[in-house]
Amino acid sequence: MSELLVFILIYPLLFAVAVQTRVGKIRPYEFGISGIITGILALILLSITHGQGDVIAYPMGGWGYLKGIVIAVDHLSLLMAGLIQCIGLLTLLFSSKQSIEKPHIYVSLVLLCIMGLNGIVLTADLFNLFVFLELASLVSYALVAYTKEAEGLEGAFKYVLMSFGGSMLILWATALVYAISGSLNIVGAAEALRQAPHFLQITIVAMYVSGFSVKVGLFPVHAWKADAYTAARAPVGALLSGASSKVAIYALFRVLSLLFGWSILSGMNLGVVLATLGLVSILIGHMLAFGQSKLKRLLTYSSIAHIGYILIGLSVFNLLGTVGALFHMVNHGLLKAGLFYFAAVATEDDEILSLKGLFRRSPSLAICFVVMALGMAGVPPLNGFLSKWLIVMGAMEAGFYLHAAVIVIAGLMALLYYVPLVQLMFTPSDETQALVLERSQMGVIQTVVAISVVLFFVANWVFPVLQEAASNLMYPDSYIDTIFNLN
Amino acid sequence: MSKHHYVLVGVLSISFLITVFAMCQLPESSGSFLGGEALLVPQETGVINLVAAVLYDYRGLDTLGETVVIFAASLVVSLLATNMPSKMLHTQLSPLVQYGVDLTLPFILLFGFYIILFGHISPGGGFTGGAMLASGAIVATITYSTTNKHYTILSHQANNKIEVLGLGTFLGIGLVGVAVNSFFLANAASGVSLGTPGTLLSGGWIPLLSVASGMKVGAGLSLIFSGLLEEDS
Amino acid sequence: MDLVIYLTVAGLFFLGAYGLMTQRNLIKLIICLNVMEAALLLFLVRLSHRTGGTFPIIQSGVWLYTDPVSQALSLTAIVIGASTTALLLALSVLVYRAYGTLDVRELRRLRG
Amino acid sequence: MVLSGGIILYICALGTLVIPRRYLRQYCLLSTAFIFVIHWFLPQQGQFSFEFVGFDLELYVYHPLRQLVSLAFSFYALMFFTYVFGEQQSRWFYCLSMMHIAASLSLLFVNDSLSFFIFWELIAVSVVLLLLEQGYYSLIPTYFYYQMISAVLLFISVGITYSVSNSLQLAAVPAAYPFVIVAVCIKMAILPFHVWMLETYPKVHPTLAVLLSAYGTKVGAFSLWLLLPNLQLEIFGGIVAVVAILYAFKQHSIRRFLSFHIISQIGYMIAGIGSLSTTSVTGAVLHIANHIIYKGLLFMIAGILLTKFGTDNMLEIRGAGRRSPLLFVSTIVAAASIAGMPPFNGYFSKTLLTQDLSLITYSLLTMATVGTAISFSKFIHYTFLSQEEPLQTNVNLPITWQITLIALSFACLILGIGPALFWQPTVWELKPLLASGIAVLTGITLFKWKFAAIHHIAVLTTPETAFVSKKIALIYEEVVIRLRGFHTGNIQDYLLWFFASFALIWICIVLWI
Repeated sequence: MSELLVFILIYPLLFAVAVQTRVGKIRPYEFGISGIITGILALILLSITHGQGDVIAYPMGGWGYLKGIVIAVDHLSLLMAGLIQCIGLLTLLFSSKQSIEKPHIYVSLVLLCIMGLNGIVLTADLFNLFVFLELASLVSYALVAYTKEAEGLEGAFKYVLMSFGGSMLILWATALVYAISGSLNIVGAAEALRQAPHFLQITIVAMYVSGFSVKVGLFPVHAWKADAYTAARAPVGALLSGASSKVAIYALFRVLSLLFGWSILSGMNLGVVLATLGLVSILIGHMLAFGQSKLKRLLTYSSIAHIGYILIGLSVFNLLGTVGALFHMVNHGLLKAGLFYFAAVATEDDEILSLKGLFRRSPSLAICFVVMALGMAGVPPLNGFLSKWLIVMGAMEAGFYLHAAVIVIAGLMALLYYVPLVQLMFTPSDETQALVLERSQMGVIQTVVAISVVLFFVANWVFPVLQEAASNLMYPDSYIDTIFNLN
Repeated sequence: MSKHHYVLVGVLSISFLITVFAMCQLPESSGSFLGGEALLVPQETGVINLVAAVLYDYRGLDTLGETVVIFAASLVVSLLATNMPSKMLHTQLSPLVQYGVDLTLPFILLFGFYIILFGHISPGGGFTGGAMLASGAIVATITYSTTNKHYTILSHQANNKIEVLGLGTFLGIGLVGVAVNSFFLANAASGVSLGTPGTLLSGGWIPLLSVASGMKVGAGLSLIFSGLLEEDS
Repeated sequence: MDLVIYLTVAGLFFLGAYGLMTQRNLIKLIICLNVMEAALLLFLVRLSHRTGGTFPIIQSGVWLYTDPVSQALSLTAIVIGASTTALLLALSVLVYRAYGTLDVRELRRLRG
Repeated sequence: MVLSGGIILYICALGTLVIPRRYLRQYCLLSTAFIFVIHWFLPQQGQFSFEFVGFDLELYVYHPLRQLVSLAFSFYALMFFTYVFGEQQSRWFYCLSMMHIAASLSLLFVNDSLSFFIFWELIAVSVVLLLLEQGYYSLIPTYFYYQMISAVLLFISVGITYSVSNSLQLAAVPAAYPFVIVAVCIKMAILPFHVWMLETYPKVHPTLAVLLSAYGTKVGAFSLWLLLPNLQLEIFGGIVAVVAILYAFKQHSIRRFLSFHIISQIGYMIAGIGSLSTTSVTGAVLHIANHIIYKGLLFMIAGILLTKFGTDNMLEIRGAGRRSPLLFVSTIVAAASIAGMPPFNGYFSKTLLTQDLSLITYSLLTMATVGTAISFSKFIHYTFLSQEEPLQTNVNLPITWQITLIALSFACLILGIGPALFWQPTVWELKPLLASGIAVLTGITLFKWKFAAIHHIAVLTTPETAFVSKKIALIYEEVVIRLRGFHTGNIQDYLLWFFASFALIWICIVLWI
């Protein structure tokens, strides 16, 4: 069944090319949506055949990890791939009812973005990761600039400048790894890299961390993110903040943990450094979100803060925190996507003040927002609470008391800007005309809300999956063995 | 020199020192996987140009990735095309230039094709050759402007089709490996005859892949160029 | 000899970075990005160097070749860089239309 | 495997969304009655525990005191739904109020901090949703922020407990004490954290106040017993009781006045639970149960007064006693209960509570009793007895209100006499009888004799505290504005941050090795 891996990797390309050729009377959205559904089916098939604890590796062209490129999947990659396809599907479903010019190109770009993200998640090769990262980034720039309005162009321009710098550092680090070990495979390079001079190791780690943190949007390189996501269309913002930034975090931790192993990394105190960056991101994100007048900008700053949660969860280096962080990736990905969709339908001009009286105009939409906001703030019984709980407990277990306290208090800071929004929505206004939504758009938002409620109650069934994924990240032995055994 | 400026210079010089020291600690020669086994390459892949072997065989997925990047870039540029006439294209170049281009253009294109086709036995390959083809197109467009349909080498739609065709060929060859129960982008492992290394008909799928990426790159770069000075899309 | 190359690599890279932070013209910024990328390409090409090795095309009687992998990598990196540059150029044309200027410090509608 | 009663009530609450509109009220009554029966016959063995995301949750653990409070909670729920029987409320109102009760009931039986925390927040969330549903948008922020601050502190203390003991035990470890105490104090609305209470109870619709006043604060007092079983808080409780009374003296709004009395009564509970002696803890928990009943009765009376007389100011309502004798009688009963007048239930639990207390706390609580008597004398004097306007139309109460008033008054009486006779006859000895009788009589006398002076002292000694939160909000806003100033929108600044981040991370790693 390992051919499915190739299919998952290239299906967006096939569909994007097909959409682009405009063969027959292809309707781009329907075609793209069916494409992603095929991908999800393939993913489900793969996860069914994927046994407990084993890793599927696929050598491209039949060459092993020494000469060729290997793509491999374990539970962690499967989880991330699932998240990517889901958010991609929601994005296309949602944008199919928006009036977007040149839908052929739009759908192709979204599909190509998904391809890049899939590639990052699946590959076990450093340079290949760089290529797919660039593919995903390039498409993201274009998606941000899609409106061709001044703000969009400005946001995209800033995004490119920052992100290109990050890519350069990643490329540099990759070249250094290659220079040391003579291998580009993450697993194959690890041995030589662990014997490399300390100075060099630190430099590579610092390059990877700061390079990927641009893509993630972490403090102190968070500033472009607000500009770019604010300027982008809401579904694009959902795709980027829901999937892209999560995948970048995934890539950072996958690369570092496989290249160096937790023992060397914690010897460098990387956990403390990363967790502190996460902590500052939380504070800055929540503070800047307070009092914004643009809804999408508010959401983006909140997204920066939530990236901080995830980072702290991952950098405490224990199972509880990692599980929590992975769970938070899923939760935040879904909820933030839902909130971006909400921003698209609830306001015309993205102004928060135009939310006034929304409850009268569309009660179900307002209630959806309340649920999502509570979920983001981490209030039970919603999924956001559970992942926050796990992260906090993990941080406490590892002795990161300050970080745990900040995560907890951050829930309060989140309420400081969500509660006024809710208040505004329920305040009566002059505008009383009912807000009629397309059924599919409303359906997408309601699905997100439903999932976020259900995820709390079925957390017990989700938990083993997350635990498996977390142990894949923390103890990658089977991943390493499988790739070694290819030759 | 403002305060801001000092900070900037300080940060950059610290980073400079860090990276230089780090690079100085690199081992003398890295044991690249092909370092000792270079002579095995012709048997394994059927080509004697090692770079081509790496690009189209060992690391074929990278090449696929980068062709997709160009595909994406041409899509993006055609999206961002401004729909406004560029003034530059209406300036008349002197007849000398036109005759000169007339004369050299066939040779540029011919050389491009040569580079693509002989990529596996001599320096060159799809990317280099594709870039040359694109440069031919660009020269023609600059000289005769896009308004002159006669000298525009290929129309937008044709370029688009060539690009998609190249990408499709690449993918199709990749999938042949899967179809014959081998691996994606497999060359020798898919049972294709490798031929005698060093001859024109050697290397299994590699020449075809090279042609595909040559089409892709040539058409893609022309599209990007014409997109950047698009008059009407 | 190595030191000189490394100094050049890092020097070029951070020179590009310096330009990125001091120049105002969008086109110059794009050039600076390309300078940074060129520095890394130089580094990649340096990695392929083997003392006594020849160019990586198999010839009879030659046993030592330079490393083809990093050359292939640089080829890929060039293409990616070129694509990004194309995108940036297209963007800067549009930015000029929208803002009427190529000064990067005028691009400040989004802030706060 | 025993299903906790709170969980069953949650399921019943979901039922309100599908039941036909006509049978909705009957359904609520039936389900709360059912819950009451369940809590009466709680199994003493058995537990309801399962593993949830890697933690062991225990949703049901039997303890007589837990059952005692749960009986009071469910009985009051029955009374509440009887009270609202005559009103037209939306479907969501029934659902959410049931969920509020269910969360409070569930919290009583949990034995691990994860589920405790979840229900702790759910109580607040259900109130917020109720406020949203009823349209009190301006009241939400204060209420929600205070509750969330409490939840955050509780969360931190749970985390500390977990990191020290590596278990989700309820009892906090000493390192977590400061957080737990403040968290619980906010939940109990102890001064100076009482702002949320004054923002909610006196301002919402009387029916909602009747519901809210019963559960939120009492849950806080009960969780003091769960979370801090080893901490001496006696004197603190005594002080709280006295200070809250001082605040209550100067109130004219009936529901503000009653809110301060809630705080004062909670002072008794703190003193009892904080004394750590078995008898006093039992007395305190019993006091929680009793307090729900008589304070609920008082809030119902306040609601009825507001509905029928159109004002909440006790100085403006005159002669209510003549116009509605039932109201008058039940007010007397409730006031006697809260003041600790034998033979009503307040007397019973207070006596039990004060048996093992130290002299200082005992005298503080006695002072509070005197104060309670004074202030309720004031309430009854102004509202029911004094009559200047001879506007003598009788006020007709709906039958459901009459039923609830009578039932609750009888409950006050029966709970005062019944269990005391069979279970703790010691409270009927002469000494406590005399002590509380004298205290109450002193209060009444003082009111008649020197009320103006007392009111004056109260006004002088009770500063307002609401400005603190405004100050904090201003500072926060200032910080945010400063921070936003850094984000100039200039990409070159951002790029500098980026290159600095590389150097910064590198240096941090090197320094921390």
